[in-house]
Amino acid sequence: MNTNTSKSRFIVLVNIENKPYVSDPEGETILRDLIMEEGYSVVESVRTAKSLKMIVRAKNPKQAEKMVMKICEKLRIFNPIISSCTVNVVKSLP
Amino acid sequence: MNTNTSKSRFIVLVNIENKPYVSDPEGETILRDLIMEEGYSVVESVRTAKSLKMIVRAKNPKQAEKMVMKICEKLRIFNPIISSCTVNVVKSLP
Amino acid sequence: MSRVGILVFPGSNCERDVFTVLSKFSGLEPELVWHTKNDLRGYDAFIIPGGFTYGDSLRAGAIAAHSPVIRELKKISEENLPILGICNGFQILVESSLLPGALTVNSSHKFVCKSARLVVKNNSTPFTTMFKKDESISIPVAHGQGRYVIDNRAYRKLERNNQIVIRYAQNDINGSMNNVAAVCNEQGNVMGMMPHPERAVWIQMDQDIRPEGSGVFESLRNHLLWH
Amino acid sequence: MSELTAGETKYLRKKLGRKPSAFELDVVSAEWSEHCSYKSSKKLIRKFPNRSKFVIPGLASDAALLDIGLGYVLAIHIESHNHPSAVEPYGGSATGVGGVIRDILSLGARPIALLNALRFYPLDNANKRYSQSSRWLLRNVTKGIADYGNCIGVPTVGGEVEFDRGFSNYCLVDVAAIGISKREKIIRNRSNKRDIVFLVGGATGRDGIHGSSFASKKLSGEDRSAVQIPDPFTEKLLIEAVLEAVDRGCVNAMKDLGGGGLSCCLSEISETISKGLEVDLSKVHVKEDGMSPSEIILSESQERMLVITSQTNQAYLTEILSKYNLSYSNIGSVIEGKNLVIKYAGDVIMNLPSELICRAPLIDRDTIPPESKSEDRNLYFRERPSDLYKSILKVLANPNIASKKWIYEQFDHEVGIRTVLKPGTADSSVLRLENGKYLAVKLDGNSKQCDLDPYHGTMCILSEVCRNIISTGGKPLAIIDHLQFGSPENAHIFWAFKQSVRAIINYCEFMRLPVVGGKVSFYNENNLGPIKHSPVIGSIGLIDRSEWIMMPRFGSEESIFIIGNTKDEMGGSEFYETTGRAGNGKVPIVDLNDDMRNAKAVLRLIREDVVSSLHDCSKGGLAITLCEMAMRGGNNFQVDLDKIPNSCSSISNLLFSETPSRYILSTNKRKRLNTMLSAISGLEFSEIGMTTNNGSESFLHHSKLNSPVILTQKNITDSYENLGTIMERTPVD
Ligand SMILES: Nc1ncnc2c1ncn2[C@@H]1O[C@H](COP(=O)(O)OP(=O)(O)O)[C@@H](O)[C@H]1O
Ligand SMILES: [Mg+2]
Repeated sequence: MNTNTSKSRFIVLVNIENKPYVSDPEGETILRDLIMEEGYSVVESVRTAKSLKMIVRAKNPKQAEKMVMKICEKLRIFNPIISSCTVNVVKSLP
Repeated sequence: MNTNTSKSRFIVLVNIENKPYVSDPEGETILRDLIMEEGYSVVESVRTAKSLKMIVRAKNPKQAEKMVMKICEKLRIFNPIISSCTVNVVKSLP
Repeated sequence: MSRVGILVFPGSNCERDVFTVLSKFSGLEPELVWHTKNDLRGYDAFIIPGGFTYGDSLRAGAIAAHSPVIRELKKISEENLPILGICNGFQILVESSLLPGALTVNSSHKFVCKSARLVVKNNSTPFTTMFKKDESISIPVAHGQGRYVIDNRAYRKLERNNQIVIRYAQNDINGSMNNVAAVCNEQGNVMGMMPHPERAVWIQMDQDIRPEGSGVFESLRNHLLWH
Repeated sequence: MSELTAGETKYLRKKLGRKPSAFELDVVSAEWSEHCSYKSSKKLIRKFPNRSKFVIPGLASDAALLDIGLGYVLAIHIESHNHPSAVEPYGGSATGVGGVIRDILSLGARPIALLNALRFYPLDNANKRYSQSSRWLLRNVTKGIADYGNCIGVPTVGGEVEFDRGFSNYCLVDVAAIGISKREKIIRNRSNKRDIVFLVGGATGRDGIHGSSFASKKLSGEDRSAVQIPDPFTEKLLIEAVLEAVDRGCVNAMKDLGGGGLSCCLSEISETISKGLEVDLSKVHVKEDGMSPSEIILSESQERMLVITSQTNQAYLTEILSKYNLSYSNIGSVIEGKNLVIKYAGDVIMNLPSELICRAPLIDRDTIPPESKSEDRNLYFRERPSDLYKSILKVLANPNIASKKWIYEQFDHEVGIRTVLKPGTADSSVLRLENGKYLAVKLDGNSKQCDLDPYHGTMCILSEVCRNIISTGGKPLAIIDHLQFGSPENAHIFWAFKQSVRAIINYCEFMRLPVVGGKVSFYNENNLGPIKHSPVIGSIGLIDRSEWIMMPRFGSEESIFIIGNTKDEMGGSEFYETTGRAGNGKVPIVDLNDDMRNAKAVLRLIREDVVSSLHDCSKGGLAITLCEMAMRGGNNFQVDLDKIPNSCSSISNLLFSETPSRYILSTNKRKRLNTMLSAISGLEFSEIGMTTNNGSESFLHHSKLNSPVILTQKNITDSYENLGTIMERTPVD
């Protein structure tokens, strides 16, 4: 569509994790299996999170992050009641 | 159990994502039916991934990473046929 | 005749079940409403049926919550029309903030399909008047993301307002906070429930499931008759 | 790339009169793989009886059609996804569900039920590595089936699971689907010149290329080609869109895409409609750029259907597809003649008779019977009440017998509001049908018995699956089968395959049951060699009235009867398995006359309303059958073992023998029942005890025991929940 040529492309990582008060059954299951199967007592805790890797067009990394954060909030990519979300540019594409 | 006092604690981040040639229907649906539908055409693609945050005890960051990688392989926390997995220490705990 | 709109999204899968059941209750006239419809006038009540809208991508109900039909529904909810979300319908209602709280992955980390014993805590909503307060009923559940979560302050508010309509009478269903199975909004016209009342309407052979879901639809019919 | 044998290559060259191009070779070798062509098995399975007054002949190619009255028809099919599930259990099992659903859909029927039959290594064995792998496989296979079936809104109503040491690092995943339709809506696959060919659904990618030849190969290490990613959401849209298109009459012919991708689909549908097709591969909507014509035609990307529509209906079809936001491409048209013409960007790259592609030269494989097994060792088992008690609990706790709740609670078995008897409640699943009747359906397998004796083992499965239908009140209507073996190139294995086929022919001819569908899966081998022979048999039956639906739950104060004789038939039994005697003993022999007589007697009793509860007596034997009826009914029993008609040499054999053709039932009309049974000549039966609801204990008496074997509800229930206990075990600190 309106491909603004002055823009670059970035890989942005959106990480969504449960707030501490919300338990994480998948993490608990992994921890339990770990201990049960292998006795890896060196692992103290496991929390799982979900991430989305987006390729976006923006002027600069800052703008890319700001824009993606806005999208995440507006579209409720994460549910603010139970999760928190971080947004980071991990790579600029040529 | 045998809490070795010479060990430190680390937060290790495990990232599991589908290999590039493996399709990701969930990411495609999020892009097509949510992000595009709401008119955010700056987003070109979305890929979903999963991450685990583990707290482990190890001698040093290197050892922590090696150990976690071994655990993930052994417990088949990811299936190497479709996903790839990266392991990084993100923090040393006091 | 009261017209009940059954909202259908890509991936809904209980709409025909709800339709079949509603058409057995004289006085109710069900109609399937495709999600792109943006004029919801002329209906007396709405049901959002169960299913896996948009394949549960992101989270159950998250994408459907953004559809045009839900935007319309938000306007209508203020007119005090009865709106019932069942299972995925409940998830859509919380994702669109028509109901408080969140529904997340079961504490077993597995999908669960079984008969659940329930207790009706509020019998003054349009969907529960046929039950006695504290009546115990059995209705099947079938969901992977049914664990109700809300922060403590908001939870206390729900209790004060009598918004917790149904609780599980057993605690091995999904790990819901204080066994919450159904909640309503402050006015009481919007309710979401994880159990599937439409699956407990026929006379089943299995003794574990008596047809106790009928009460939900009978309540709705009576409500529409008198309001 | 070619997988053709030297002989096949020669045959192809002779037919063509020239050397085939690389592209032609790719297409032909996909279709001539064992998986698509049945080249080793076709001649044999052709002999299955396949007619009855219910079967609608000549229409179905992907699944069978049965006329169930009042204008309704049922479609049924079975498929496996063994290789993909063994390497990627989640995606493999899920896409297996998707595949069998599309088989039903391609007839124009709405899928209404799914079943599955699963085989794994024991979950809790001394070999820890294999067991761990088995739990990983079970967890992910069941999750894959659940996530897919639940999402598309088709209930998974039943199934069957077996654990055996023959399945180290491997698993068998069979999925069956049932669909319903009005007779006049069924797709007739008639098409005219200039009709348009649409490819609908998921985009075509490089995934799963050569998947069907992968399925016809031994599993060796990592094989990416067969990894398929499930997309149940797209499948759901495909189901709704296709059914809407069928309903509006805009489908002339239709076929699902499965093994072999477009190459198999196009050649087979061209054969079915007896017309040619001209297709341009550059028009296919693809996932990635730069795919070669071979990759496009061989891709086994999931969630795709081929739909052929007329010029006039084209607009309606595309309107429906757009409503559901489904991708599609117009890839070509129906042409005069019987050739498959493939183009790429306008250039013809292949022009071959469809028949040549579809009909691989068939192979006659060698058969050699195995060396006869050594004689049964005389094994001593101490028969004190306490030993018998322990054995009963041990067999109950064996995951082969124990409750499968951990598995089926993950499956939505109620969506569609027609599931009357749900998994775990009775011998078969029962569904309410639109015509007022009820459908009973069940799958069964028994690789332990089939490994010892493929002929009698297969007979036992057939007998058991039909007894399961009868025990819920159904009259068996038809059989489906899935024959899973190792490499057909091994003459011992092919011998066993033939034995299994012979058993099906003999049983079904005797019982006048048509075999209405099935599948053959060869090359099921793991690192240690071939798997045990694992035929899986499915049966469906109809129950005309809801009063005839039966369940295995004891009421209180009822008389208990057994029908059928019990013999020393311990080969492949769960008792031998649990007590370390696997591999010994004689596999039970089905006496066809007894089987028929007993079945008829039971069905008559049900129709005369003299039966309160009913259960077939099979895996685990009599002791287990009684315990299950006690648990499900919440009542106890008092049984006098001396009264059981038998020729057993020991009490343990009497309790645990898996002799077929037996039923246990309870009644509160014992007199009438006695009179009715006595009138049937040659029938073996007897009254063996009573059900009780006082106290919480059940008793088994025998004159040779100084005290009865006593079982409590709690003991048996705890043992019976062992599968869940194994899978959810919490760590001990
Ligand atoms: N073991 C068998 N018994 C009976 N019919 C069989 C058997 N194996 C295959 N068939 C029949 O052969 C036909 C083609 O089978 P299949 O290759 O599974 O179809 P597709 O994969 O194209 O859906 C089907 O009608 C199927 O029922
Ligand atoms: Mg097929």
